[in-house]
Formats: sequence, structure tokens, C-alpha cells
Amino acid sequence: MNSHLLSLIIFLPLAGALLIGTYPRIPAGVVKYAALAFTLSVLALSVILLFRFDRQANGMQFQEIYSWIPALAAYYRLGIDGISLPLVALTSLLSVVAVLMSWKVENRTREFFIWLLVLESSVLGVFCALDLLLFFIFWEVEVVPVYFLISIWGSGDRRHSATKYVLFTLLGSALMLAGIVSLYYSTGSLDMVAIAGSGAAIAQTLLPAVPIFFLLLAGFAVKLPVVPFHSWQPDAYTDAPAAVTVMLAGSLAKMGGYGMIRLCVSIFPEVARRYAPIMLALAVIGIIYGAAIAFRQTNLKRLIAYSSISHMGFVLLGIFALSQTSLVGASLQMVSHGLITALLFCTASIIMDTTGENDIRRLGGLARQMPSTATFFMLAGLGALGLPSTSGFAAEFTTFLGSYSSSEVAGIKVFVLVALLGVLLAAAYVLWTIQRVLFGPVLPVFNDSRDADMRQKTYCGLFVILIFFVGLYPMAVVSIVQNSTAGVIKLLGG
Amino acid sequence: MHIMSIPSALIWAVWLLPLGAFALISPLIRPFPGKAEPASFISIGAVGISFALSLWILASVLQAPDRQIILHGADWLSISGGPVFNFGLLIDPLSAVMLSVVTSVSLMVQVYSRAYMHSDPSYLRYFALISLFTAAMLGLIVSSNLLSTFAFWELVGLSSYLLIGFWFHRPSAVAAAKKAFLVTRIGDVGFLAALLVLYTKTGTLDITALNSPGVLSAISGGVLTWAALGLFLGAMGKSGQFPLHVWLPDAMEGPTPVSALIHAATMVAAGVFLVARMYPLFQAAPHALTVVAIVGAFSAVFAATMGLVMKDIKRVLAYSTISQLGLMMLGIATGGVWVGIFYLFNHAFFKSLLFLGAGSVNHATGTFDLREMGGLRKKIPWTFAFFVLAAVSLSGIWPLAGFFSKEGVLAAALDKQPVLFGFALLTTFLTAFYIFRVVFLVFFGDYRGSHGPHESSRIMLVPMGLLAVPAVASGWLNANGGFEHFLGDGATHGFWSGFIGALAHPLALFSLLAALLGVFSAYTLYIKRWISPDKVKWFLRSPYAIFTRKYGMDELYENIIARNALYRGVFQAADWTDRVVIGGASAGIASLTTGAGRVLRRFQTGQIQLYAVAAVLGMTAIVLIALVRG
Amino acid sequence: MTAGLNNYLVLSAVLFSIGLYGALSRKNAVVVLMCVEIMLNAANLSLVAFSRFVTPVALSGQTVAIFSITAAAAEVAVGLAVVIALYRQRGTVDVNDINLLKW
Amino acid sequence: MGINIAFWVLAVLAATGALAVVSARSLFRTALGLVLCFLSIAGLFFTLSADFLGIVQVLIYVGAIAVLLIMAIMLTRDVEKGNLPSTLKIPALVSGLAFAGLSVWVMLNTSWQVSSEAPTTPTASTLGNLLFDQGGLVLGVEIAAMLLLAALIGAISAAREK
Repeated sequence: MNSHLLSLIIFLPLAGALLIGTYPRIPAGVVKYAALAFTLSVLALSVILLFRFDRQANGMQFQEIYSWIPALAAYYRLGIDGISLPLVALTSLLSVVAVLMSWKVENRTREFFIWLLVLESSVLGVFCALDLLLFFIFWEVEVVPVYFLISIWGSGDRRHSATKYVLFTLLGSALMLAGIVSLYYSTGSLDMVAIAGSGAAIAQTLLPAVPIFFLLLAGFAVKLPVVPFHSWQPDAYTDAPAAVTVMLAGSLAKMGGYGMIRLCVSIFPEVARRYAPIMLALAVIGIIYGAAIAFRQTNLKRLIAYSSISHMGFVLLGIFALSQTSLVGASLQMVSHGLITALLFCTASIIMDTTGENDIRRLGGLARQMPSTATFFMLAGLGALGLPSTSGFAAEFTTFLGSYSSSEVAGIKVFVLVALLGVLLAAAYVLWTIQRVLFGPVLPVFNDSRDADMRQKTYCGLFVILIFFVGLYPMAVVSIVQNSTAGVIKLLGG
Repeated sequence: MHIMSIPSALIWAVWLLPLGAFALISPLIRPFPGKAEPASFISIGAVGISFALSLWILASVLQAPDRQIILHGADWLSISGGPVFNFGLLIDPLSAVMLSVVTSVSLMVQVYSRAYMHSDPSYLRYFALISLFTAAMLGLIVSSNLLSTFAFWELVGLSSYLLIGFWFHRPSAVAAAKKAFLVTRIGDVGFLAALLVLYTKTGTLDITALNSPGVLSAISGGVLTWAALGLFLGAMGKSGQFPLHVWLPDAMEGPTPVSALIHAATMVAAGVFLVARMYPLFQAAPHALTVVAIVGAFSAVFAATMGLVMKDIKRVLAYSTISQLGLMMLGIATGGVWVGIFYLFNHAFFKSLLFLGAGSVNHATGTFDLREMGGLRKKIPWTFAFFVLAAVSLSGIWPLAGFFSKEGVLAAALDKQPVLFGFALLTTFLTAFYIFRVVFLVFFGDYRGSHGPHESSRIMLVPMGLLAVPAVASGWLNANGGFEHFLGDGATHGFWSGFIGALAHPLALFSLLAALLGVFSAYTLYIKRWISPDKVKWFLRSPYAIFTRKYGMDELYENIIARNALYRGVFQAADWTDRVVIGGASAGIASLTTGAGRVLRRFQTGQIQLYAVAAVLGMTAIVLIALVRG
Repeated sequence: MTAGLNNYLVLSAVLFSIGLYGALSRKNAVVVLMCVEIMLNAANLSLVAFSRFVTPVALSGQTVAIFSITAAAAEVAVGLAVVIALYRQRGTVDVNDINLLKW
Repeated sequence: MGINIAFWVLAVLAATGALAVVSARSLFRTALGLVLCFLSIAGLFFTLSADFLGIVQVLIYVGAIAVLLIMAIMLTRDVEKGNLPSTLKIPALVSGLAFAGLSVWVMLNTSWQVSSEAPTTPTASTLGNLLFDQGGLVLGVEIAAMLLLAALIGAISAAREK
């Protein structure tokens, strides 16, 4: 049981999807309970994982290794360490919330939940896979459910957004595949940990390390997203159904950051160090640029999408600052952003559903009509602007501190000082949004707006608790992460 | 007299009690709850106990070895191979004094609020937020680590934001709240940057460690100056120093007791407290200290001039607060911790009393507009008495509290920065003038409003009376240098020669003269009207216009920078880039692909034989090439 | 002149090229099929020729030819069926008219 | 010697038949050319001492495939149009000539490992062993059988009246 925990976690949602798919006579009302049951059990398993995880140990845990394609030396190899575990837990939590958020899906309910479960499986697979081929397959599978979820149940120009998402992702992953293949031919292995362990000692070079690094990076940069490869993201976040947006922003974006740490930095520490200034510049540009554009948005979801670009810039900053503290900060930021952005999108979707309005200019005064939603939205906003005691502060401060004090990259201090402005801009657009949406005179148009119901309050409340828990006690995450990031730093030879 | 030293659990309780009150009240908040009296008792009870405990702490610190109590708490963050931040408490005379100031003013203001906020539908939310603020402010004072100081620093900013925007249906209140948060956050970025610099250089953010000479000497002078300036930028934001002062007058949109507590007595003083807290660091960076002095002195005069012309009683008081905070900064920078903190200590009482008085006037008249008041001294005699006492104290007239603290600042400034002394003296004159302008316009002459004025209830008057006691007498604590001894570093200025003796010093005569001149000018203009104020206004019309327009600073920030340079400038450019350049690039690649497809598909004629010809020729060509090259 | 391997191979190449030309240039689908058969036969001829001159004892070329003939038979059967089906659908077996496979 | 004469005669006949297929006006002449071509190739097989294949060639190609093709010509009533060239006559000619040139050039420039051993005759039993013996190509035969079956079914289903 213990040794198959990861397989169980990955394939349980898939099994759920198959079950729902193969018994077409299950009534739609039951389908969502089934989906909830499957996601909840995955969540329960990842909680077990959290408790059984040995925080003192180094290296991979819960490993499963079976020969898969002997001719390619490809293995079915799963395992998690401190960097992936929080993301696994986050994904399984967000999946439960995504199911809960989709309670009212009327159109083709069965298919919706099937795709949602497939999505969960593939994302979990990405975080657990330790074999490059397996990793890549999970990475690619994820595109399919997202495409259908956006193009069938989305809003606005949904087909366009879905296609854009697919094209960007596939472009990135095609380059990534090229990188993986070159890596395979250079090392003769598909074992991510072993390749990283052998460090720069790549046996025969099909390609120099630098192009492989950037090929791999391309896939992750699109996913994170790194400015200027982000233009799919606002469209996809805006047009996707709320639950999918939560998954996209909360969980899928983290695949990019995770991949950068696991593949780019771990396998090519030297290259990472050499090109860190470029990546840091992109990170800082992303932070400022995303925030600047957020000011100009009138669509609530689009605004949050751009704020998300800004926040993922901190992840990039932390990763390529290449210090223990900054990597811990980046991991924290991934978890924190997952929680905060998810809550922002949850509350935004509640507001948009009940008022039928997504234009910020026409909203206002909702704090009176929907006080609970307003409170949740504000708390999420406070997290987004990095208020101390929320996870946003813990993550951003750790990232800043680790980056600023990093000795790996020359000139990093300037990057960090510029990035600090991002915090200021975040405060400005968050508060301005709150002012425009929640405050001001009560508008009679929204008098019959319904406040969040019990179901919505439950998951919003859960997010709030977690945001403050991580903010007040960041060690809960840090203690999981720190040994693994220290392992990555060791590869740098620092 | 020996007092039992306070148990450490009770030191924790000082700030945890108001937090507990917040935690108890906040789940009860409903949009329209009706009256919820018990909530206010929870909140007042908590802060009352905190007040008692802080007095006990004050007594205990006097007896503690090194006059310091350091409590280690939990590690907030400890990364293996990285930083460790312990959340602990540092009690020394400075924090003990601040504790008693904050708890006492908070207690009085909360009692007062029970009546003032009586009919507000969001009574519960009010008390929850006041408790949150008190907890955060107390946490800020006692924390032993600059990181937790920063955390609480931001949390007081949050509660200030929520309280300024308390009436969130008013667009002006919400805008003011946002402005307050953002302007102070500009300072906070400096604070944060200073934390990064200090940590990177020293590996710690522990206040005691950072202030130790060993650690300080390890940092090079330039870096230390920048770090100190970063901290001071934070202090400037919180304490409304030029050029980050613009939020404070707007913050008067909040309920008046909030202004009294947060925007007069406590939170705005946090900047002064921070400089005092890190004083050894500032001392090691003399250039930074000079900047502190200059900014303080300039803000003092600068804000006082705007205070002269405001028509809203609370705005006059707000500018007065900025001005007084400037003097505190000047005091710390020139005279050391005790000078500034002593000023802060006295100021907290008389300024909050002034605000509570203004609230009481507002209850009586239904307005804050000076033009709709007048002749109220008979209608609301108690308020009048308290207000005048506080005004005299603010003006720095012997023997009230303000005199003693102001003398400290003036003496220190004269000693170290004679030019800035001139600024301070000018501020003394202006202060006396504008506050008595208010007194005369509100309480003398004929009533110009339409409301039927009535004295406020006892729940409001009692706290005012209680605050009037320290407003009058708190300065006497240093009549013989007692306060200086308690907080100071042992250096004496030879100025203090007793309660009466202080008057003998020529400097005291100068400052008294300046203050009395201010009062007299106001008397001339607003009581006797020997010279009509309108004539003065016309005669000095250009400075008057500048003052009423607040030197164009609001215009500069809101219109020129925020609206035009940023929103319509940089942000729009970024948005344009995103839509046209980056969005255009991806759309361009897409249309290039479809365009190519549109052209190339013409080769797909459906003629299978054409395809076959192409295949055969192609294959032949490939084989031929292979043969030729092989 | 003795008929050696090269003679057979050249003959096979010539037959194949004639078949190729026919397959590419004839309008009638049935004739196209015939030409394909000529090409297959040319291939078989070279297989058998190789079998005779390179591996005269093992006969491996001839086995391959047998399979090739089998495949050709299957191909003709299916091909003609398709032609007839097409004819039924569209009333013609002119390959120029059969251009569904276009943009 | 006799074999040489036979080769040259048969070669000319085969080429003539093939040319008739691609150039004759009447579809029936085309079919006859095809039969001639097939028969000549069968003869060539005999000159290569492939007696079994020669017989198979006659039976399958002449007996089955050519007849089938003729039937197809009759079934599709395009007979009267004759054997017309398509629009691609010239490119097809170029392709054919290019291919011929290339392959002839390759064939003549390759030194084949010609064995001087006497060929196996008769071939039937050897082929039978090769196909069906242990270690033989039984699997291939089975697959070919499956292919034929599939083609049979496919042809029926494609050609049957809907």
C-alpha cells in the first residue's frame, strides 16, 4: 500500500474518469458526487503523504520503479521529494475545490467531470514522474482535457482561447521534447534524478548543454508563464470556466516552476548560473510588467490573470537566484500563489456569477450586498499584495531575502530592488480593484445578488485558513522543502 | 519600593489580549447586526488589562538588569542553510513607555467610542478593527526582531486602511484609505529594502544584535547609510513626513476616535519609534541622521503652513500632527532618543485629546467645518475646557506638558543644527497661531451653524477628562530630567533645572515668546478683528493660494504621477505593448501560418497522378543526390 | 551476347519505367491498374533474376516473388472493387475527374 | 544459346506488350498487350529456371488478373472513350525516363555478386520446403492468407451494391 501510494494518487482520478465514462447510465446528479468522492480520496491520500513524508531525509521518497520500455531504458519511475510534495498536495486540494466549484455545471455534466479528473491525473503525474519520458507523457496529456474544458464550457471567445492555449503549450513542449531527446542521447538515461546527480558529466554531447537547457526551459517558460511567452495566459484564464481557471492558475502554472527546478537547474547548474542574469531580468520584467498591465484591465478575471503573471515572476526570481533561501522562497511562492490566486478566482467567479457582470467599471458597492464574498475577496487580495501574516508575505519575503543575499549571481541586488516595486504595484492594483468592486455606494442593480452559499463559504474558508496558516507558520512548508532545495543547491557546487 | 517583576506570560498577554478580543468579536460581524454592546466591553476590557500590564511592565523594566527584558518566542522561519527569524519580545524603557502610551490612549479612545459610534450600524466591526489595530501596534512596539516589527508595521497599516475606509460606501473614505495604504507602502518598500541590506550584511535582523557596536562596525559606512535611509523612508511613510505626508490629512475621512488613536497618537508615531528603536544604527550613520533632522524640520514648517488655512477642524489637526511628528524626528536626530520620545509621549495625550474634542464638537454641531461653528464655549463648556487645555499644551506654553518636550527639541536643535532650530522656532509660532485660530473660531464669537449644539454625553467627556490630566501634566515627568534619565544614554543637556527653573533659561523665553506671539496674532485676527482676516488673506493671497492647494502635492501625486504618468503613461504603454507587440506577434505568427497554408494548398489539386509524379521525381532526385554525394 | 543478370535487370527497369509512365499518364483508372501490374511484374522479374544469378540454390528471391504475386493479387482485387465502386458513385473511371482529395 | 535467343525474343515481346498497354488506343488492345506482357514474363521466368513461378505467373496473372482487368473494362462503360492520356503526359514521360535512366545507370554500375553455381531445378519442392518447412516462412504464408482473405472481404464490401 505504502509503496504504491503515488500510483494510487495519480491513477485514482483516472479510474474515476473511466468509471464515469463507462457507466453512462449514472445520473448527472450522481456524477458530481462520484467526482467529489474520487478527488476527496486523492486529497486524503496526499494528506497521508504529507504525514508520512520524512522531512529529515534527503532524496526521493515513495519511489516506485518498474521496467517499462527496456529498449529505451525507460522506466515507470515515480517518487516525490520536498519540492514536489507541496505541489502534489496543492493539486489534489485544488481539484476538490474545482469539483465543488463546478457543482452547477448543467451542460454535458458527465464529460465535464471526466475531463476534470483526467486533468488532475495528468498534473499529479507530472509532479510525481521521475522518468523523463513518463514526465513528458503526463505533461502532454494535460493539454487534452484543458482544451475540451475551455472550448466546451468556457465563455467569451473560448475556442480561440483554447486553441491558443494548445498551440502555445505544444510549441513549448515540442521544444522540450527535443531537449529531452537530446538529453537522452547525451546521457543514455531517462532517469531525472540520476542525470541530475551526474551533474555536468554528460557522457557524449549530441548538443552542447546550453541549447538543451534552453530547449527544456522553453516548455516551462510557456507554462509558468515567463513574459514574453505569456500571451495565451490572460485569454485562457479569462475564458476558461472558473474551476478550470483555478486549476490552471493554481496548479498547472506550477508545473513550469517545478520543471525549471527539477530539470533546468538540477541538470545544468552551470548553464543556469551563466544565464541567470537573463532569467532574472525576465523575472523582474514579468513582475513589473504584469502588475502594470493589471491596472489597465477592466475584466475582473483578466486582471487577476495579469497579477498572476506578476506573482509568478517571483517564482522565477527565486529559482534563478540560485540560493537555498531563494529556492525555498520560490517553492513557498508556488504554494502561496496557488492558494491565493485560487481564492481570488473563486471569489471573482462568485461575484461574476451572481451579478452577471465581469466589467469592473460597472461593479461597485458589493461589500453591502454580499459581505461574505467581499470578505473573502479582500483577504485574498491582502494575500496577493503580500500582507504579513498571509502566505504571500512569507513567500515573497523569503524570495527577496534569498535572492538579495544570494552570492551566485552578480548584480542580483539591483534586480531584487526593482522587484520590490512589484509589491508596491500589487498593493495599488489590489486595493484599487477592491475599491471599485466592493466599496463605494451600493448599486441597486445588484440588490438581488446572492452572497456565497455554504458550499462556497466552505472552500473559500478553507483557502483563507491555509493562507493564514502558511503565512503564520511557514515552517509547515519550509520543513518539507528545505532538504530538497539544499540538494539542488549542492548540485550547483556551492 | 520593590515591585514584583512581571511574569513573561503576562508580557505576551499585553498584545495578545487585544488580538484575542479581535478574534472573539470578528466572527460575530454581520452586515446589520443591531446593537452589540458586549463586544465593546470585550474590547475595552482587553485593552484595559493591557494598560494595567503595561504599567506593571514599566515598573518591572526599571528594576530589570540592564533595564531590558528579552523573551524568546517561536521561530517564524528557520531554513537550514538559510536565515532564522525568531519572533520574540524586547522590553526596554523605550518599548515600555510606548506600551503605556498606546494602551492608555487606546483605552480612552475606546471608551469614548462607545458613545461616539453609538448609532453606527457597524459598531461591532469598529471594535473588532480597533482591537486589531491595538494588538498590531503593541506587537510592533514589543517585537525584538525587525522582521516582526515590519510585519506588525504592515498590519497597523492594514487596520488603519480598514478604519479610514470604515464607511466604505463613501467613495472619498475609500479613496483616502487606499491612498493611506499606498503612500505608506512606498515607505515600506524602503523599509523592506533596508531589511534585505541589513540581513545580507549581518545575517540577522535581531534588533539588539543590529544595534550592537560590534555588528554595526562590520558594515561599511555607505551601506549603513543606505540601510538607515531605507528604514527612515519607512518611518517617513508612517509618520507622514514630507514628501509622503499626503495621506494623513485625507485619513481624516475615518471616524474621529480613529483619527485620535491612529492618526494622532500612536500609529503615525511608529515612524518616530522606529528611528528611536534603531537609534544606535542611525548614530553610526551620521549622514542619515542629518537627513532625518532636515526632513523633520522641513515637514514641521511645511505642514504647519498648510494648517494655517484649512477650513476643516480635523484637517488642521492632521497637518498639526505632521508638523509635530517632524519636530519629533528633529528631536531624535539632534538630541537622541529621549527627546523625540518624550515629545511623542506628551503629544500622544494632548493631540488625541484635541481630536476627541473635535469629535465632541462634531457631535454638537454635526460638522467639521470651522465656518459653521463659533461661540460654542457656553454651549459645550466641558469640551471647551479640555480643548483649550490641549491647545495650550500643543502651543508649548509653560507650565503645560507641551512646553517641556518642545524645549528639549529646541535645545537639541540649537546645539546641533542651528539652521533647523530656526525652523523649529518658526513652527512654534505657527503652531500656536493655527491652534488658537481653531479655538477662537470654534468657541468664540457667534454661532454660525444651524444645528442646535449640545454637550456630549458623559461617556465621551470622562475619557477626555482623563486624557486632560496627562495633557497638562505629562511634561512634568521631565521637569527634573527624570524621563531623560529613564530613556537617555546618560548625556545631560544641563537645561533642566526644575519645574520653575526651566523658565530661567533664555531659550525658554524665546520659545514662549514665539508661542505667545502666535496666540496673540490669532487673537488679533479672530477675536478682536483689528485686522480683518480677509484683508490678510488678500494681502498674502499668493502664499494663501499655495497653502490651500497644499503646495500642489495632491495634484502632483494623484493627477500628474498616478493618473497621467502611470495610468495613462507607463501602464498604458505596457498594456499597448502587450496587446499590440506581444499579442500581435503571436497573432502574426498565426496568420503567417494560415497565409502560407492558403497559398500552399493550391498544390493540392486532388490529381493523384500529379502527386505521384512529384513523388517519383522527388525520389529520383533524392537517390541522385545520395549517389552524387556518396 | 549472353543474357546475364544485367540484361534482365535492364529489361526489368525498362518494363517498370513503361509501367510508371503509364500509371502516371493514363486517364482510365483500369489502365492505371494495369500499369501498376506491369510495374509489379517488372519487380518480380528482377527478383527472380537475382534469385537465379546471385542465389541460384537458395531461391530466396523466388519466395519473395511469390509473396509479391500474392500481394498483387490482393491489390488488384481491392483496386478493381474500388474502381467499380467509384464508377457506381460518379459514373466515370477517369482519374482526372476523381479529385475529392483536394483543398 | 537457345536461352539467349529466347531471352531477346521474350524481352522484345514483353516490352512491346507493355508499350501496347500504355499507348494503344483501344482498351481491348491494351488488355491484349497486357496479356502478351504477362506471358512473355512467364517465359522469361522459365529462362531463369524458375519453372514453378513461370507456371504461377501464367495461372495468376494471365489467368486471373488479366481476365479480371478485362472484366473491369467491360463493367465500366468507358470503353468507347478509348485509352486516353491524361493532362500529365509530358511530366509522366519525364518521370519515367528519369527513373529508367537512374535505375539502369545504378544497375550497370553496381558489381553484383554473381554466383556461378548451377540453379536448382525443379524449384517446386525447394520452394515448398522454404515456405512450409520448419524454420520456413509459414508465418509469412499465414499472413499472406490473411491478407488475401481481407482483400476478398474488402473487395466484396467495396464493390457491392448499397
